[in-house]
Amino acid sequence: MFRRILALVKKEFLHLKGDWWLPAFMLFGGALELLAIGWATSRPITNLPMMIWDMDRTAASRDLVISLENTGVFAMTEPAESMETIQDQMDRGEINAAVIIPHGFANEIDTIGGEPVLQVILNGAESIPAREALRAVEGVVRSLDEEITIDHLGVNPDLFKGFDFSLRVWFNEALNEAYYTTPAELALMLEFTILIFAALTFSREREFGTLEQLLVMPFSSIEIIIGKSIPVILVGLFDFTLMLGVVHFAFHVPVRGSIFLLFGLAFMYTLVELGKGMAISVFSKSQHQAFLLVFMVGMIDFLFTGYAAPVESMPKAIQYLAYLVPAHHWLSIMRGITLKGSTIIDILPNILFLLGLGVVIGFFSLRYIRKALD
Amino acid sequence: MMENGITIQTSGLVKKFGDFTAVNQVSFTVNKGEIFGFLGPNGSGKTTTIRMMLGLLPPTQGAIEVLGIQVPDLITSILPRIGYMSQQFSLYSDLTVIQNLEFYGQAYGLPQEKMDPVIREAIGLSGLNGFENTPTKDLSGGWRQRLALSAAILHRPEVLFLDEPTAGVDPISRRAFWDLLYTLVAEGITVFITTHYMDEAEHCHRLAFIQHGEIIAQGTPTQIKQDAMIGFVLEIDTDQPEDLIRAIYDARENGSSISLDAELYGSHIHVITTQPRQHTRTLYSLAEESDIQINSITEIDPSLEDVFITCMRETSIGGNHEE
Amino acid sequence: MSIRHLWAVIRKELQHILRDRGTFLLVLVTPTLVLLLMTYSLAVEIQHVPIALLDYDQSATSREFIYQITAGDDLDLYQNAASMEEVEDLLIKGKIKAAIIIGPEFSSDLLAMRGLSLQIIIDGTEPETGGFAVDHIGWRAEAFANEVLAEQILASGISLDSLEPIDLRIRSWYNPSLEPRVDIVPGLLSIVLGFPAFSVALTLAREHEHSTMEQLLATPISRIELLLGKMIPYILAGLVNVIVIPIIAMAWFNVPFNGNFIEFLLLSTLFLFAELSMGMIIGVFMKSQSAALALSFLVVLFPGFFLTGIFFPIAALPEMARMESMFLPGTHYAIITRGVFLPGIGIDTLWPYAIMLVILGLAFTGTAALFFKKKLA
Amino acid sequence: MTNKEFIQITDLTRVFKDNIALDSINLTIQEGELFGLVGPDGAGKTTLLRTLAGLLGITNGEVRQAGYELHKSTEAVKSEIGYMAQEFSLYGKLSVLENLRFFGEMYDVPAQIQKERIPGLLSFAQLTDFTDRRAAKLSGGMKKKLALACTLLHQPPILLLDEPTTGVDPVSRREFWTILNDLHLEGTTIIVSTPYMDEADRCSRVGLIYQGKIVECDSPEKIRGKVDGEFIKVVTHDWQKAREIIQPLKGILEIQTYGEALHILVDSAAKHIGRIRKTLKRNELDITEIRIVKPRMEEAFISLIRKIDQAN
Repeated sequence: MFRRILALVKKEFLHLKGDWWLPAFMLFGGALELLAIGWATSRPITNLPMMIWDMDRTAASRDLVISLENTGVFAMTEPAESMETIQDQMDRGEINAAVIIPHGFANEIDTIGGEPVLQVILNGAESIPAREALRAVEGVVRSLDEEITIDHLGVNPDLFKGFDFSLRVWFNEALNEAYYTTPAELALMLEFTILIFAALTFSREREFGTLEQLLVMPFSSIEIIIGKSIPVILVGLFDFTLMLGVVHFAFHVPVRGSIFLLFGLAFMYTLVELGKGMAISVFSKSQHQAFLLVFMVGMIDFLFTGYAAPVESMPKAIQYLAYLVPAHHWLSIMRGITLKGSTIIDILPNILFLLGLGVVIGFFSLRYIRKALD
Repeated sequence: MMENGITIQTSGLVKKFGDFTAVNQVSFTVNKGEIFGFLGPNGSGKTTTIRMMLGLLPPTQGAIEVLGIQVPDLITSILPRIGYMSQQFSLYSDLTVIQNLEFYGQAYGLPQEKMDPVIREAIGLSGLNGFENTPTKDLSGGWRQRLALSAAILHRPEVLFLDEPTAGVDPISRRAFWDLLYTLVAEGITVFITTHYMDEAEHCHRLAFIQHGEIIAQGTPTQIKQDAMIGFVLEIDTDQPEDLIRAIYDARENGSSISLDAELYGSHIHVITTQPRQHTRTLYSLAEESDIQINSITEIDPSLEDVFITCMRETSIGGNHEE
Repeated sequence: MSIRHLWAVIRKELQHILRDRGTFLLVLVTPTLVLLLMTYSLAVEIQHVPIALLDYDQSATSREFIYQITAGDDLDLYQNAASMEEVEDLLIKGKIKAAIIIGPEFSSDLLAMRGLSLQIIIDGTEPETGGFAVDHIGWRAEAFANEVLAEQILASGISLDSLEPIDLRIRSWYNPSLEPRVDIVPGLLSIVLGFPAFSVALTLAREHEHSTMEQLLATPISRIELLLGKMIPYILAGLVNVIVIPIIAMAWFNVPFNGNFIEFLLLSTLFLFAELSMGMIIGVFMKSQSAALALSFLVVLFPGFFLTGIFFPIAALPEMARMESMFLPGTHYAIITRGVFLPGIGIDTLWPYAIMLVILGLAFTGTAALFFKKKLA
Repeated sequence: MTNKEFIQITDLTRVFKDNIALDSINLTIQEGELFGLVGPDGAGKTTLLRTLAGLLGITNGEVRQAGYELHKSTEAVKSEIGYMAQEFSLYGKLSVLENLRFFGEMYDVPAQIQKERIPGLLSFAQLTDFTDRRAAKLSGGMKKKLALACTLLHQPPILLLDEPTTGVDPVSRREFWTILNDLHLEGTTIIVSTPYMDEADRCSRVGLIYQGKIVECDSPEKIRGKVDGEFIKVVTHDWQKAREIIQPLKGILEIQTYGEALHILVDSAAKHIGRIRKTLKRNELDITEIRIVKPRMEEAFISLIRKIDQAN
């Protein structure tokens, strides 16, 4: 039995060898992509184009613009001379925000009890940078407020300092964006790699008509399944190791928990996704179909992982559904072990869920695949 | 287990796909050490029958026994003793010649020390020396077929199922292949084969003709030829074969009493007839009318192919649900 | 170019898609379905963020504060912790995203105007929710403090207004409450409409795998005819989605569509042409479906997600990534869709992007045709 | 009409990487010929046909077909050719009729003319009752006939068929050849490659290609005549024993088995027939039949290839 499985494993690997693209993608695609995407996205949002229409043209208004620039969030475009310019640029999506400083802004600041007005226009067509811009503008205005108040009242500046609460960020003290993006991206890449690879196992043989030959060879269906699984598992774990290396060494994300636990659970997760992928593979009549199905399933999983949006904020029904998605638990585990240094006890619920799902998915996939093969 | 020397036995085998009956009441036995030819037009149910015997398709009705074992229930226990070459290309096209053979060897549990000589032999057999590391997709059709065959017998199975093993293979290789089959049979292997080459069918010990899922004739090649009684084949040697055959066709179309089944063979014409004397005379007069010189007309033996075609035509052409 | 050859290839390809029910359904439905799913997952408004409280003060003031913090839908009190250890445990287990530690001097400090004895801890692994929690706790704390302080401040002769002298008038155009779904739906269009590109790459590779290519190459059809003929059915499949998606966007997600629909169809066609040409290049180079698939993921899907400015503004990308994003049709199309959906602008303003799409499309198709030899070897 | 040089191949060479697939081939085919291309597997049959169809580039040499220079007007010449690839290469999901129409469009056959020709082709290929069946659901023989019909729709003066009958049952094969014969009689120039030697016998001229070279090119009869030696057919009740007995005799070049019949190749039949009969009788074997037979094409093929191999 062992030798026959080995023969199958070897054959699966040989398929990879024939076409250098596929193994390159399978083995290194994930890591490279992670490197590229991590590099591109794990940075604070900066350089948002902002347009200033300074009708005041005073030292105060110029100071304001400089403080806005100093946040690092904005890149100032050519200043506007009219509302039409702003409208036009905004329509074209050329700017994310515009600040209008009206006549007499400096005057109002200088007068006690004065009401300096500042108009901010955000480009709601890009809500993510718009929010970022809003946050930055508010910060600048708040400190300007403080300055003015202190100035007007002539009070001790420390009075206000005490009213700021102290903020501590755990697990990611430096607020490094890569900390939260890259582990999640790793989790997703791993899922897609395994699903695709697993989905091609049977659909490919069926499309080429070699499945029939495989079935008359003295393999039991279990042997076929194991033989086809091992390469997927090996590739999955190889990818995982490589990607973890990228996350750790290129993006300096720490692994605070036990690395053995992480690998153990990665293995478990690989098995669960493998079961799904193989079921898709047996179900599909062609590679094209298998691929489209993987795509759908992957996207649905993505929805429930909590990567893009917190699951807690979704309707209750969806929250319960999310518990049934392996990737959801995997992402929690991944973040827990790398960033939080979670121990096996801390993430026990996730592990149990993953295990339970693994057993259920594994049982049904196995039964389904065996039935289809016999 | 194999008392009376019967390797394969089927009785009342039926396979239905929806409303369509692909195989209908097929019963036959294949003895140990026999080459059994299973002949029929495309879509007559040959492949379906083979698939049932291999446990790939469950029969709708009937029983199958291979090597004394009930199929499909217990098929897994005898798979190591079976060799199969499917009609479709059964090798992995992106793997090289040697990788394919190694996979077969390992799949059938060949011990490592035997692997090398066996593979070497198989490569020699398929004439692929020097192409060991060529991906099979780059081989010509005939070569791939030969390789698939060598792979199927790599583990020296007791029963060999071959579904059109020599399709597209050149005559030299076909001859080598049949020599090999005879050697294997001499060692006691049983062979169940389908082929479209009627000269190959003559090499079989026993034959069955299948049409529309039913067996219409069974026996040794000689028996079948005698039973068929199709008459004679006249070979006409002429310098203007094209003109003569046109004349024969014209005569047929004009509703002349002479309605001959004639075919062009290069510079010869073959006519199948039950009244050779009378038709020889008719042919001479027809040639004379059209001013064509006939050098000679000789009676030749009908080949098995002629027999086959006559048999099939009697039961009309159709049956085409095979995918 | 012969229209008849083109039409024959198109018809054949359409028949192929239509005959295979499963694939047909998937090709047609995938873009819309994925868009629906993604909108749901990405446009979730953050709320019900679970937090814990550790109240060392245990005064009436702190209880009032706690009441105010958890009054809304934004923050949910998961647990009243008894110790720092408990807070820590909850954070590690991921039960809460933030914790508020109320110091023992919270009420006395506040009443004496000495300051705010308050500490907020957030889970740095999920800054989305963490940042959200900080903002919301901060607002509430500020409001609470102001309220408590108001009396004393008034007593000291300062008007409350003068604490925030600048009148910040914020207006958010096109999407007044900055709801993510309003801009994510049009943005996602450029991703989901890229899916047909995968199909194009796969069908071309399939003709190679199934040797139908040999027969096709023996006919007098030209390369461009063949490539365009393969592409057009999938452009049509894409256009079906272009029609369906705005309707869903308006009816289901309440996303406004302010532009001209006919112009939008035209611009979408240009995009599909450019995007599918990318799939074509892949199909020309990759002779097996699996390789074509792998490459599509690498060069179409992932960059489409991260480099077209849908989730991450292009302006903030590093120089090289910004360059690459210019070569992605999705980048230009994302600007077009947002412009057409929200400000409702038309070709008169968007023409530079339309031209970019045409240039990219021609360049990609040209490349594909250049490398697509009408030879077997 | 006839005897015009319709296809002229001069010094045609094609090299793949390190393998010379076609080695300076010179061949002239007259208009209206039914030319058979035979040769061992991998000899270059498919390469030659693909080259003529414009699917492969030429390393060296020239090809003129129907007045076109192949390397100059590869695309234009494709309209003059009907090419049928070896592997089934129609669209499985399209029906018989749709496949026909598709190729009709590809070859610019006007719709009106397609309408006129299709019924004829369908009945010709005996597919009239199956017009709406998907090609994937046809039997092997029907697929081949459909493929042929597809290449005939534009009535090409040249037909290139690469092993059109491989895997086809004898009934369909014979029908297929009836069609080819009709086309031949209508004057179409046909080049057909085949592994079936009885099919080679049906051609007006046969080219034997081996190791990328045309080694023989003549009428089937003349090729058959090139066998060294003669064949004696012997039928006995026990062919295995008979074979064992005859094998060691002097002057026996080769014995081939045909079911119960043995075909014995000898240098001279007259010299050996008596001796064989005597030997068999002495061993108490009943002779049902013993006579001199003409060599078949297959025997000629094998004998010629062996001769070349020995010369090398």
